[in-house]
This record gives sequence, C-alpha cells and structure tokens, in this order.
Amino acid sequence: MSILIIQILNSLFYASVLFLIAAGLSLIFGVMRIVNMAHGTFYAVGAFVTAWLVGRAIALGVPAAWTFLLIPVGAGAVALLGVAIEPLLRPFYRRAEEYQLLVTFGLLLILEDVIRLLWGGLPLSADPVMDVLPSIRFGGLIYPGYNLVVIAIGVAAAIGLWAVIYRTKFGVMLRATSQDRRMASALGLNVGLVYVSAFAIGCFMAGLGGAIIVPTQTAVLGMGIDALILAFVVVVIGGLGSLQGALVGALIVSFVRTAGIQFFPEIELAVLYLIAAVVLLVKPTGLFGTA
Amino acid sequence: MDKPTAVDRRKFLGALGVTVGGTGLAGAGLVAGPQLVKAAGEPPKGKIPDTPYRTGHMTFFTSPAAVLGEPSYKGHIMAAEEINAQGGFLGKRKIETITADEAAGTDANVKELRRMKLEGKIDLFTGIISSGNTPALGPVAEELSLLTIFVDGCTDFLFDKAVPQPKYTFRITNIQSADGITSAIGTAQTWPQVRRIAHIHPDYSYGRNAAEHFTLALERLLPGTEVVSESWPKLGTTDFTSHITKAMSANPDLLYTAVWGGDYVAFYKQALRYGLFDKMKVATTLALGVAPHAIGKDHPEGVLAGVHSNYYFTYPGGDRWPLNKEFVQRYHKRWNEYPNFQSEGSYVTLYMLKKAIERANQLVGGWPDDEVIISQLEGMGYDAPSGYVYIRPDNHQGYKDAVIGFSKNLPDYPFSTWDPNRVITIPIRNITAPPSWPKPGQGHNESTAAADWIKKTWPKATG
Amino acid sequence: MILLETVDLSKQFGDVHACDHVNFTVNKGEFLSLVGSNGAGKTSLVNLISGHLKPDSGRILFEDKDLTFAPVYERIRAGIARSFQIVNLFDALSVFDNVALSIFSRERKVVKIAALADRDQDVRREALDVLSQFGLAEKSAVFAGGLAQGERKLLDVAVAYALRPKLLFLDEPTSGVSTRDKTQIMDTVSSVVRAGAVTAVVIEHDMDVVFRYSDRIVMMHEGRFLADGTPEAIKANKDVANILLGAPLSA
Amino acid sequence: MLADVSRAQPKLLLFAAAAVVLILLALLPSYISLYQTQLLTYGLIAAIAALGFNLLLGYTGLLSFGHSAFFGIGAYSVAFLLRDAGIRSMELYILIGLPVAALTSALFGYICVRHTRIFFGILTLALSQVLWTLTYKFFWVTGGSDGLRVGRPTLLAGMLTFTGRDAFQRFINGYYYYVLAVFAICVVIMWVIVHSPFGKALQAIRDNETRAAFLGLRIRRFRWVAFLISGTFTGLAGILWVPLNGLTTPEVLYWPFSGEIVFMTLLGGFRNFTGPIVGGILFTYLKTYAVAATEYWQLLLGVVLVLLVMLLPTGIVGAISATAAKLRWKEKPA
Repeated sequence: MSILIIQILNSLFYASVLFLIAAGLSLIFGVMRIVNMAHGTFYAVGAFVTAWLVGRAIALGVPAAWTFLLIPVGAGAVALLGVAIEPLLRPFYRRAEEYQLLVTFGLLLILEDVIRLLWGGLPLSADPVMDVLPSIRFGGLIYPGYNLVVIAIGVAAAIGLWAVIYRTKFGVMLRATSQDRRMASALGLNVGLVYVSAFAIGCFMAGLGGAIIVPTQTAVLGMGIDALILAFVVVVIGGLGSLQGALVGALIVSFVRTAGIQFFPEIELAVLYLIAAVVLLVKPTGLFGTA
Repeated sequence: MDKPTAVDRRKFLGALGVTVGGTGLAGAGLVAGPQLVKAAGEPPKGKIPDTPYRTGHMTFFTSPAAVLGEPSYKGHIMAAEEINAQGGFLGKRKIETITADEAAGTDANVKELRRMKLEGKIDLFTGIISSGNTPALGPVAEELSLLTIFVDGCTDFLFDKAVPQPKYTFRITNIQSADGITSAIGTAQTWPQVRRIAHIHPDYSYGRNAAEHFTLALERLLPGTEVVSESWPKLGTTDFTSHITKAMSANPDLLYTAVWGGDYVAFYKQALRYGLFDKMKVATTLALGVAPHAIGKDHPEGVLAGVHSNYYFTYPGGDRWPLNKEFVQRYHKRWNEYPNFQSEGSYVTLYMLKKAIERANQLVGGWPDDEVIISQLEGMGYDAPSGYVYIRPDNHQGYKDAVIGFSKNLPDYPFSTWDPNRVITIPIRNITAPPSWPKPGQGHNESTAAADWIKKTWPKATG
Repeated sequence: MILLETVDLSKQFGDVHACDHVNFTVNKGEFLSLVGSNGAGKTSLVNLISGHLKPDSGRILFEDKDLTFAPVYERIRAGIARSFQIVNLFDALSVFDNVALSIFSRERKVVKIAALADRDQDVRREALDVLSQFGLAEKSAVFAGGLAQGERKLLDVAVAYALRPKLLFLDEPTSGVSTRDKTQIMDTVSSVVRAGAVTAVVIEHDMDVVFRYSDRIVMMHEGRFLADGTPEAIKANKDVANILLGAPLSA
Repeated sequence: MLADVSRAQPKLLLFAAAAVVLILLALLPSYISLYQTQLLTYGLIAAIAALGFNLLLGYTGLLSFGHSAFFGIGAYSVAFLLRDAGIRSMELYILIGLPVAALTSALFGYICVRHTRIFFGILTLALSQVLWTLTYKFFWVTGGSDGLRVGRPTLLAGMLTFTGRDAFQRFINGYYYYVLAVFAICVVIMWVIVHSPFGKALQAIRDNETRAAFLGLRIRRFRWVAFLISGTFTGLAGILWVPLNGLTTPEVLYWPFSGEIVFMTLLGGFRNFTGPIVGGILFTYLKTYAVAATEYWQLLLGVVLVLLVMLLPTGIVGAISATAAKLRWKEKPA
C-alpha cells in the first residue's frame, strides 16, 4: 500500500518537473510558433547554475536553509539567458519551420558545450537544499519532504501560469498574439515585447524545472537532451501550444513511465514513443491541441 | 550442462584464494617490485631515430562518461611527461599525444581511428572507456595493423568474439565478467545469509554482463538465492526514485547495481533519502571506481563498493607497496586529485610499452618493429601501482588480481573511501576462464567464455 | 441540354446561409455569369460544386452523375474545373510547367515517374498551344512567381482550361487588375472558352463586363437566387438594379 | 520554340558538368591518400542519403526528422543478413535490403503523410524513436548498444573478395568505385524522378496544395510515394554504409542522426538538385575534422549551423548559383 502511495508520489514528482519543461516548450510554440529544440538544454542550464550557486553558498558558510532562495535565482538566470537569446531567433519568425528547428538545434549543440566549458565533466550536486526538510514516514518507508515541495511547486506553477494566461491583461496579449500575430500588432500590441516575455517565461519554467530537480539528483552533461525528448513526447500527447495538454501529457508520461519501470521494464521507453505516435495518428494536434 | 558438485562454502572461497585484509598488507599476487620510475637499465642498442613517438588517445571528453575519460587522459599524460623527461622511449623518441572525443559515437570513432592512423600517422592507439567501442575499434586496429592498447572498454566480447586472434590489439584492465563475479564473491564472503536479490543496472552491455555473471556466480556460492526485482534504467538516467521504490517493494536482502558515474551519484543520493540503505545490503561494481572525489561524504558506509575489480588508490597502501604510494603522490601533485583505475591503467599502459620497447631494442637493436614490441608485450609481467599485472599471450588481455572494498568515511579524505581494514582480493586466474577454454560459438553459446566456464566447472557451495 | 444541376444545395456557416436550398442549372455550351454583392454566396456555391466545400444538404448532379460527396479529383475527371479569385499558382515552377501539369493530370500521365516531363512532345505541343492562346507563350520559361498580375490572372485561367473541362468555373478572373487589362483578359478568356466549346461560369462584379460577355446571368443574394435570365432580362430587373445600387429590397 | 532553346541549353551544360565531375571523382583515388578515399566514400554515401531525404524536403515540402529510421533499417538488415543468413555478397545485401527499407518507408509514410508541417516532423521523429528504443532494448537480437559487426562483403557477385594481405587497402579502393557507381545511378534516377511529371506534381503540391488538388492530383498518394522513394534512397545509403563502417549501432537510429541528415541537406541547399549531394560530402568532412580538431566539436558544428541558417539559408549551392545569376545579369543588361 505504502509502496503504491510512494510510486504515485514519484510519478507526481516526475510529472511536475516534466510539466515545467513541457509547459515552457508549449508556451513558446503557442505564442511564437517556434519549436525550441534547445529547450531541454535551458532546463540543464537551470540545474547547473543552481547546483553551482548552492555549492558556492555552502562553501561560504551560508546556512543550508537560505540556499532555498537560490532556486528562483537559478531559474531567473535561465530567463535572462532566454532574453539574451531571443533576438537571435527574431529573423526566423516569418521563416519556414525547418529553419526554426535547425537554428534551435544549433543552439542546443552550442549550449551543451558551453555548459561543459563552464562546469566540466563532473556531476554537480546540491543536496544540502534537500536535507533542510525532514523525511516523511509512510508505513515502513520514508519519503523525502523536499520531493513534496517539488510537487507543490509543480502545482503552483500550473495554477500560476493558468492565472497569468487567462486572468491577466498580459495573458490576453499573449493569447491574442498566439491567435493572430498580424491582427495583434494591428491592434497596437507590442508583439516584439510579447515575444520576448513569452520566451523568457518559457525559459524560466525550464530553468525552474532544472533548479528544483537538481537537489534531488545531480547536474550531469546530456541531461538536457533526454529532457527534451520527454518534453516532446509530453507536448505531442497533450498538444503543442496547450497548457492543459502539457499538464495532462506530463501526468500520462510519468505514470506510464513508473508503471513501465514497475511492471514491464523491457519496453519502458518504447511505450512512451508509441503512445505519442498513436495520439498523433488519431488526433494529430494532440489531446488538447488546436491549430 | 553437467551437474555441479557440492563443497563447503568456506573451502570454496578458500579455493578461490579470497583474502580479506587491510590495505597495509600485501594482497594475493603482490610482490615488492623495483621502483617504477627509473632510467632504463641497459643503454639502448644501435641508432635510435629522434622522431617523436605519436600516440592517439581516444576517450570521453564530453558526455556523462567524461568522469571516466578525464582520469584516463590524465594518467596517460602524466606517464608521457615522466618518460619524456628521460628523453622519451629509448631516451630518444618523445611521446606526442593527439586526442579524440569518444563521445562522438561508435561510428564516428571508427572513422576517427582510421584518420589517426592514416592521416595522423600514430604509432600507438590507446584509451577507450566504453565497452561498446572496443569491439568496434579492435577489428579496425587489426585491419590497420596499428599497435593498440585499450585502457578499458572491458567487455569479454572483444577477445571472445570481435578479435578472437588478436595480433595488434591489447587491453590493460580486467575484463567485464570479473566485475560481476568479484561482487558475487564479495557478497558470499560478507553476507552469506542473503537470499532475495534486487537488480538495478544501466541498460547496455555492461549492465547486462554484470547482472549475468553476478547471478551465475552467486548461484554456485549461495545456492537458493533468487532475483526478486529487476530495473534497467537507460544509461544517463538521473531520476531513480521509481526504480528505488520498485526494488524496495520486493523487500530484498541485497541490492546489486552496476550503475556508475553521475548516474550512481544521483542514485545513491536518492536511495539514501528513500531509506534504501537501511532496508538492505548493497553491492556495486563501480561505485567508488569512477572518480574518488565524485562520491560525497554522505555516501553510506559498509556498501560493497566495486572499482571495476581493478584498482583503488588507497590499495595497496602504506609503505608495503611504495609503487602505489609514490604514484598516488605524484598524481595528486600533478592533477590535484586522486587517481582511479582508468588513470592507473593508462599510466601503466605507457610504462609497459616502454619496458617492451627496451627489451625489444636489446634483442634487435635500433628502433624495434611493432612485431618485436608485441612479442615482448605478450606474456609480460609488470609491477604496477595496482600490483602485479600480467598480459596473457593468447588473448592479449591484461590481468591483475581483482579487488573490492567497503565504503567508509575517513577523516583524511573529503569523500567516501574504502575501509582500510576490509579489502577483498581474489587472484584473477581463479575467476576467469583459463586460456584453453573454448570461446563462445566454439561448442557453446554462452555470452562469454567465463560464463560457460563457471557453469561447467564451479561446484555448488553448501553450509 | 443540362450539364450541371444542383438540388436544394445548402451550406451554413454558423447562422449565415452561404447557400440556401440553391437549385442551379448550367446548360451545355453557355457562358454564364454569377453576380451579386460580396457575401452573396457566389464563391461558396462554386466551392461546393468544385468540391472545395462539403454541402450540409442537397445534391450535385453533373451529366446526371451524382457528385455531391465525390472527392475533388473525381469531379475534375468528370470534367469540372475552376480558377481562383486570389491567384493560385505554382510559383516556383515555370509558366510552361504550370500548364503542362494540368495536361499530364488530365492525360493520367502525371504518375509517370521514369520519363522526363519535357520529353513528352504531345504535352509540350498542347501546353505551348494553350499558352499562346492565352498570349503567354513568350513567358513559358519564366517562373510563375515572376509574372505581372494580369498575366497571373490569365495563367490561373489557363491552368484550369488546360484540363479541358466540360464545365469551367472562373472566380473573378479580372479582380485586382486595371480596367484596360480587364477587357483584354475577358476578350482572351471568352474567345478561348468559346473556341474550345467549354461551358463557363464566371463570377464577376463588373457589370459592364458581365453584360458584355454573358449569354445568361444568375444573380445571388444572401445565399439564394434572386434573378436568372439573359443580360437584357437582368438589366430590366428592378431588384437587381436596387441591389447593384445597394438600395434595400422593396419586397 | 523560344521555350525549347531557353530550356535545352542549361540542361546540356548540366550534363557536361556532371560528366566532368564524375570523371574527376573516378580519377581522384590515384591522387589522394587511402584515408581521403574512404572519407570520400563516406561522403558519397551521405550524399545518397541526403539526396533521398531532399525529395521529401526540397521537392515535396515535408521536413522529416526521422530519416535515421530508414538509414538504420538498411544498415541493420545487412547486419542481420550476414549474421543470420551468412550472406556476404554486397549485391544480395542491396537486393534484399532495399525492399526491406522500402516496406518500412511505405509503412511509416502511410502513417505520416496524413499530416504536414511540424506535425509531420514530430510524427516521423516519434516513429523513428520507437525503432531506436526497440533496437536499443532488445539487445539479444540487435546487440543493443554494442551493435552488430559487419565484415567486408564480396563485390560483383563474388568476383571481388577482400582477405589476406592489405585487404583493407584493396577493399577501400574497390569499394570507392562500387559506391561511386551506385551513387551515379542514384543521381541519374533521382534526376529523372524530379524532372518527371510525377516530380513536377510533387513540386506543385509543395508550392500550392489546394491548387494541386484542383488539377485532380491525389495529394496524399503523391506524398506517400515520395516518402517511400525518399526512405528507400536513405535506406540504400544505410546498406552501403555498414560494410565501410564495419558495424552498426543504435546511434544511426537515434534522432540526432536525423538531425545530421537535415543539417547536411541544408548545408548544400535544399532548393537545388545538387545541394544535398554537395552538403552530404561537405558535412562528412566537416564533422570528421571538427571531431579531430577539438573536443568542443559540438559547439563548432552548432555555430556553423546557426551561421548557415542565418547567412546562407539557401545553402552553399544556392548561394553560389545566386551569385552566378547576379553576375550573368551584370553581363547582359536587360
């Protein structure tokens, strides 16, 4: 029983991180119509920056509890990186998709190496953050309190993002722009600004994903590529450009993955891709996709 | 398969030559040897060209496996610097090194090896971490008649199948099957009561091989053990929570894992917080092997911590084996970190080659042909930091006594290390198939000669 | 004799009746104009008949064959072709290829994969012939994207015409061109069409053009037929006048 | 008549140029090192893959991010033929491997052409990754991450065998001409295809799907056939590649390899017939020397890719022909 609960928690934990990554990917596509292949790498950057900051802080004798504050800092850094990179993409908004895919693919290759240039080959960890919180007992088993925080952040992010998009003026601008770029600019919206902020938010989400997960794991080279593919599966299932889609997709993927690990370890990965392929067949735009 | 006979476990382990001792003591097969770094004995015969000796070192500079690649490269460079300080091979030929990134992918590596030989004009190819790459590159090296000494890439498959009659290819580190068997012996020796075994392994040949040989050996050492849970996370996985929970759900007595590198760091940190280490014993193949400083102080104690059944820098320790003491000191001075088995392997590679070249020169004079150098490498015994290394002439495989220890947090190191008083050593000859043993496809279809050998010859332990 | 007949053909967009139980007949050999203010349903009707839209109800009979739900390519094979109001060409292909493709398609040669398109002399001859009829022969090697607007309008018609349809819909063949070009285009189109004995239905706003070239004129308003007759009859029709003057309907 | 002239001349020039290039390629091995010869062989094979890929991207307007699947299928079918049937003849590899690649492409294509644009791309990606995971996971069939070894085959129905003394050298030289011949045939076939009525129809569909439909073209079928041919060409590249490489691993099925195929095609330029050919060869050299030159080869490739897309969107061949056109313009004022 307690095993079941913990596996469910594990899935939710995994889902919240996946959601953060996929929602960012989806938001960027929804508004800017760009499939950002470098998105997973933004997630990795978030992890590395946070782990590095935490390491420094601990070394400087900052009490572990305070290092919690470094998580938003890490995510913010990625958002800034996004703001810096967005101008690079501007020439491609009106160009064919293949160009957008390729320029972001190039970006992926570059960033992956830049990470290595900055932090080298050794895995970075930030677990002092995790140990600030006690573990919770489930029957005979224990579950790290921090993981519950990660789940909470995932939920909060989902609600927050929803609120921003559907309850604020800025959200209206976002949706207007995603509906029809020309119309939006005709209505006097500063589309350029909308794009920058959408991209920054998307990067922030990815960065946050990396920042909250790194204390429970390690920041390692290549983590971004794996994340990207999983995020792809998520948005394909949920629907590119759909927030609900990212949420449901993330839940499906993480629960299927857990079930795969528990019951049929041999084809754990293949199942995910098959689900994606099947969804694309019956509903090419994904479960919640429009466009 | 013929029915295994039954013998008493203690006798059995004794027969395997298993010794449990402190790092101060010499393990099996250790003989105090001459100092490693010393000017060549005899002056070189004949005229030696002073053209540089070009080596190609291919290893992981990128990807998660860089944690193994960098030590390998550092060991190579350090040896090259030392040898060059004496004027190079035979005091004349300075060692030049060109590198390539193993992470470019097996297929790109094949291309790159050809480029190094045909364009880079290298005299020696060395390095290689991944057991997926040696079977690809071995045949190419033979094809190019290029003297090649793999540091790792330890799969039995290389000399069992890919290059059954090696001429130019050698390998310095212990073979893969030794990992599983060593962990199994360590387990039987330490925790004879375990019966229910859980497995978590990276889903590629290394993990598969480790699981298979561990299980085979354990069946004989601890009859009645059963596999109660299996997980095969993809190499590069960082979220193990579901795998850990699955393993715990089967409440096993022992978890055996071949997860390594960044994956292992992520794994033990999560396992720790899921209370896995309180629930079961844990045996590993590579936990402390990757890079000593990669494992934090938070690593639990008493884990059977594998080092690829090759080498850990604190063993043989003390002044009992100065070769190692001095090697570690020099390495730490040069790189400001401690060596791992890759560092030692690539370091020893160049020194064994040096010895072979010197002998060959004494035989034929001048700069010896590869054929002569190879003849000297075959069957060479050598006193290395890790102990006595022997290159078997039949399969060009380097053998050293297998070692495995238990994790412990000592004040003198900023990371988790081996318990100095509990190191298990096993004479390698007792856990690998003898030279004459048929290779897979020759009368049996086991995955390795070792597997077939265990099935056919190992008795079942009792008591 | 009747070539095309629609029976109670209807199509709704939301609560807008694009076509409201339209019974439309086209007789063989006539040059018919479909007129009416914007949103009267002219283009929708053509879209329904050509297969660009699926009707909500009603039937489409072409030479007594029911094509109501037939896929586009079957309608083409049956002999219905159309041009487009907003020019719809293959801009990266040469003018020659634009027309040649219609002929290949018509001749079922378009599936030929092991033969060079330019080596087919029959097609080449016919294509060049069609192009010269439309006065585009000199441009045959130019990319369609590089033509002037007037030429593009003509080519659009030429592409449809090259299918040798029995019934050809021309959706505002003169929209977006200067008055001088208009006459030139319509002269060319009507002469070619009549020469080729093709039945044509033209959607047109310019009433001068309409009265000048049509044998028969059908007037649409809010998805229904309002008037149907010879140019003279239509000229005399008061409702038509009102609509064209934009005045509200008396009835 | 005008038309005939204006069309015929450039075509003649083209044939002349092609003949010259072919002769040069045939003479090359006697002037370059063995290594260069085998690298060029890799290049020609990559060119075949890109050529096939571009029928889809350049001529049909569909961006596949899953062509690694067909390359891999080709490669693995050879490996299986050798391991499970003991076949060593290159001709048999091709004769049996091609249908396999064609069938796979037909199946994948049937599913994928229901969609276009980004959805098409992602669907091809997803399907190719299914293949990748299966190859990776079922290691007892496919050798998993170790892949499968493929020895040197015999060429020309066993007339040429490569064993014994400097077999490798003889193989590379022999195999270069073998691949060159296949390459030449592929180029001719593809050239005919894109200039056939069918090829024109594909371009029509690419430019204007709606209008193409109103010529009576059955869009999906055309896309499907294009997909099939495209995949089969790329599969052939995979078949030719294995013996040269000596083994095949799941890496050739992994999506970044699809990315490389797209990369090389854009490098040359996907709006030209010759673009992918040039791109395939150039990319082979680019990656090989990037990996050799620096451990930051990924960064290097990334920068090249970004600059390429920004500055030379029409690829190298596209840029060259554009400048050539400009020059011609200057010569004869309009």
